[in-house]
Amino acid sequence: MLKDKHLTVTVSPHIKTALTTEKMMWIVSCALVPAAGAGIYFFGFHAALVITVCVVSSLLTEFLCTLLMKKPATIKDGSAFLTGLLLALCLPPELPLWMCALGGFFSIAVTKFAFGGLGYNIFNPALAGRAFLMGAFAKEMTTWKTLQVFPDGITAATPLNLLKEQGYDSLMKVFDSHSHLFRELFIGRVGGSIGETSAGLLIIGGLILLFARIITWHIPVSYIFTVMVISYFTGGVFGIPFHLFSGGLVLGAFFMATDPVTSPITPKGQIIFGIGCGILTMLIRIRGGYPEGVCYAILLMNSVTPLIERYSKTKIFGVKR
Amino acid sequence: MTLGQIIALFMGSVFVQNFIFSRFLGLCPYVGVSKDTPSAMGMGFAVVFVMTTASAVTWILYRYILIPFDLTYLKIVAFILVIASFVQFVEMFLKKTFPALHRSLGIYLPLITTNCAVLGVAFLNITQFESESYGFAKSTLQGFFAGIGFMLAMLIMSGIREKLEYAEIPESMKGLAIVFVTAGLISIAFLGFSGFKL
Amino acid sequence: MEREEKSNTGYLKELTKGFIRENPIFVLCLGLCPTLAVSNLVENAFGMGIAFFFVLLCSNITISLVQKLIPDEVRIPCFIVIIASFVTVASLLMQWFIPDVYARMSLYINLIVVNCIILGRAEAFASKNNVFRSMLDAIGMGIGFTAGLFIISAIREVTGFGTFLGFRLIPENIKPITIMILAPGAFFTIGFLMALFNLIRIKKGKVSK
Amino acid sequence: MKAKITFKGGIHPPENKDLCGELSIKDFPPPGIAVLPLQQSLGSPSEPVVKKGDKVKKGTLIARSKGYISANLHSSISGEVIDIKKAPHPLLGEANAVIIKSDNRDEPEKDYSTEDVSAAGLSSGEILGLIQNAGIVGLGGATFPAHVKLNPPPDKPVKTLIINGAECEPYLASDHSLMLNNAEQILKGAVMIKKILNAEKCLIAIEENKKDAVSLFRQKLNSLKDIAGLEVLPLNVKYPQGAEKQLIYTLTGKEVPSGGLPMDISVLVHNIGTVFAIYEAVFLKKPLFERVITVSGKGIKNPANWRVRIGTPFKTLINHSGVTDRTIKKLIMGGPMMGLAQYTDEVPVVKATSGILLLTSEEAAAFEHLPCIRCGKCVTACPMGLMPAEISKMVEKGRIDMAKSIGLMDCMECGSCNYICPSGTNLLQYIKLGKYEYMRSKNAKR
Repeated sequence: MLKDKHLTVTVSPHIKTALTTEKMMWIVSCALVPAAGAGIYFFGFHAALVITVCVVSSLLTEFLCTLLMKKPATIKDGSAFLTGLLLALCLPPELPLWMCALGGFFSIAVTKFAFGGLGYNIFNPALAGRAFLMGAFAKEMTTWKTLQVFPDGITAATPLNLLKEQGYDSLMKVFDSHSHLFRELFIGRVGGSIGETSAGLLIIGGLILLFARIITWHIPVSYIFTVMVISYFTGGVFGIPFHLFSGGLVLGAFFMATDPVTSPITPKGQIIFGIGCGILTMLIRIRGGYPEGVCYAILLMNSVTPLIERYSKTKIFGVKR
Repeated sequence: MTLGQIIALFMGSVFVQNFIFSRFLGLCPYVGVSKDTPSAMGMGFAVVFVMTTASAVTWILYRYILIPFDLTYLKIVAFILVIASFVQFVEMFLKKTFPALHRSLGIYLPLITTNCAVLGVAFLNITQFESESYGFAKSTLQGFFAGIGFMLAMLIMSGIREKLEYAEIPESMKGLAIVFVTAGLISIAFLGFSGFKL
Repeated sequence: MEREEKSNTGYLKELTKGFIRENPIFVLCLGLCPTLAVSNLVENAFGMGIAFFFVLLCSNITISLVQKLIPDEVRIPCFIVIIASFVTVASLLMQWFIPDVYARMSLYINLIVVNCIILGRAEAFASKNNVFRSMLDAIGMGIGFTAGLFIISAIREVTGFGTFLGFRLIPENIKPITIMILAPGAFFTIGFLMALFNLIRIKKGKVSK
Repeated sequence: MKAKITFKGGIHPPENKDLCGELSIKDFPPPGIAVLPLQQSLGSPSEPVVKKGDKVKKGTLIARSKGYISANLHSSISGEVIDIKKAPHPLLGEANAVIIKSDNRDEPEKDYSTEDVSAAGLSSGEILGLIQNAGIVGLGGATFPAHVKLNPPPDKPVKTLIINGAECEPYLASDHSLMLNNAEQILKGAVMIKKILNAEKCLIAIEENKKDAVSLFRQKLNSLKDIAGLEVLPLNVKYPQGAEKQLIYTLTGKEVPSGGLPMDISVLVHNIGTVFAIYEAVFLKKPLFERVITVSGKGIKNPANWRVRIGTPFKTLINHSGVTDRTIKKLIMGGPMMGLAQYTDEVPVVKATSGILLLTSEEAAAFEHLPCIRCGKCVTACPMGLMPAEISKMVEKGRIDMAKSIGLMDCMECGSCNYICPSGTNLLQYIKLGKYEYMRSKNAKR
């Protein structure tokens, strides 16, 4: 009776889980939607344009690269869309659009396809794109949309900028109390990149990823915990919620550092990776030339990921250490 | 010399002005020997050792021979000869006394003679610290830290290159092209250290 | 047989091989440190190119002249001393004539002494060939190196400053991509230029097949 | 002894064990033609003792073991040997087989239905002889001859005997049904094995999704006498809980050393099916010519557990069970995780067959192969603590030596990594290839 049927012969196993790479990419993108929405709500229409341009330029570059390299088209696997979205979320809301397009191009063409495409890149494409734009257009990349204004009319930058350049007192001049500051930070009504300010919505998105088993706890927990410890020792009780909710830490810890391609593959390596990210972030925030260090910290840890992997191999069953 | 100065020297030579990613010194051995981690490690140790000692030796030479005798215009010839013969001497010394160490580092030592990072740090030392107090200590430390920075760069690159062996790099990017693009990306990440202050 | 062929294929090849086929920067991948360090401005690149050309030419000629006199065991130290002397001369001359360019890149001028191209040509070519051939080789390599340096610096200056040799090419209101004159820009430029050379070679290889 | 809650790694594939419905065992009628491959176990194939034209009965010895690791083979039906020739084999593709045509009388060599009560008093040597004569092999799938396994070298005494009733493969329910129907016999067999080995204790391990089996065994243990040292232990439901090394680790907390055997840590594991076969061999003097298998999958109309004669062609079973009109994609011998895909339904049931699955294209979904995104799911899933993605990449690039250095040969091919991989990478295929290449180059060096 089976004569007329074609039996497929493959190596075992013959069943597979339903969670595919494609689905993972789209779920991550969806988890970012609330934060992106909040960004557009707070920063206005231009933020929506920035997101659109970044996504379109990423997709277009991906398409052209696959065409040039004569590879099968990979646009629908969602990775280019996600890269474009993540890139836009860590750009200032009023960045000129051609710069956004250039960033998207750099992310996909240089950091991803020069290394062979999805799965082979060493650096997180979105962050590399952001760091490239930061190096290229330092002034535009640090021009923030003002949401808070000093009593004397001077416009305020991001809270991290304020703390670093003008000190704790002027920060408190803008936000009259700690609770006010933390509330604004949590809902995201402060100056900053489009998608990084709304810590609350980002945490919800991160929890979605955790429960959908797209990411594991190792990197976010070790990263955030390290930042909390260091900020306690440098900034006291005020430091913990401030450093946790300001800047791109939540976005970075849940969505950027956990990029599977560029982080270590073993749980032990992931914890080392997270701790390294935390230390570098705080080092740059406190001592570095930039007010924010999440982007560079993750990129730096990306570069040592192969070394971490080399020294954090798993324990093989039945092999004595 | 305070601890703060030492830390500043360390951060400066290892991260902020890394010899590879910011000063472009020692690129030939960098791209040549960073194919796998063990040899990167060996080369790194050899460079740390030679840079430290060469910094000390050239500083003494410059400060106590070339300046008093007004021969500073001969510094290029003098330094390169001193470094070349010093490396030669180190190699002979290692061969005699620590043959095991020589076997692991020996092949890298001759390469170091023409490593411009070694000569570069010697020139940097004399321009930066010529009239400063603790010049000798600072020179030696700068040599040591610059060597550490070089080794760090070597290790990072070797790890990445080992991983790239399994990547499907486009035909035209293979070889040194991808190594330089990678170095560019690492140096973007290292930009994060710029403006570092204590 | 080999000798005959050599004289027939002639001196022209000796001269032109450094341009593309054995371009010291993109193909031989030698002497990269100064290439990247001074290529943020075309002006610097020219300064470097001239100094390099001068040292390479003089050392190649000198070494091919004295090759018979140098014992084989100590030839490398002798080459280094010869090169170092010419580097000293070059650096003194530059200090005299173009002090501002020299001030920007004195470190890298001094480091020509350990540039692998010069020592490499001395060892691989000048110590084995006559004066005229060595001279042609030096000129070819010098042009190849300077041209490579020129291309890299032109790309970096135009994109990173918006100028070429100080003249504004790109209007002020379009922001230049500053990162191109920083360290990463140097790595990217040479990386992608190498890829371009590879691409051309692959295409040529396919055609000849 | 404190039992570990579970082992490290593992996956939770959909079980699909309820397809078979009630867990009774139905007797499958003897086939018209039985194909009995001579290679039924690990080691060397047995040597035929019959020739074309010979008349045989059910249970007649038709091939004798050859070499130390080898097992006897008996006829599963009565009739006439019509040929000894190459025939399709579910594991080897093709192998020599004795082909017997039924005379439809199903006449047994001797009576296999009365229990020999005196068997309990036999000596270890006599029992081992009975087991060897009956041609019993490990029925969990490894097919290691049982008499060899039960005769460990004197310097490695077995202290703990584990009876494996985990049956962690999805779809399969043959062990489960055997446990429910023959609990008493299995316990008798277990006591017998414990006696041969002189083991201190005997643990019967059953996954928690078979609660009825757990309580039945507990109840039997309470009611029966003379069975000191036996214990029933429920296990967490996780694949591959039934894998030998993981099972031992879960129950005893000890790791079988890499490249070693359970007996290196004084443990021995036997499958439920094997224990039952040993019972039959010792108490009924019945050779191994039939076994319980699951015929299931969404391509089968009436999935069931059958007691089926060795040598019955798959197609006889499939035709008898009926095929649904959905798109059929794969025919598999064994479970969906470790079973072997068959290219034809002409292959016969062998001693290693624990199930026959006919999977539809929706069940055996193969999705687009994307590059590895290094998500690390395979690393967390691997019960052996390996890095499957790295190993398979190394094999892909021909670096067998490097793959070996990070544990290529420790892989037990459970397929967890492959199941969980979101990119659809055929990790196990490369790992198997790597193991094959490694063994080949090692043998070539010799």
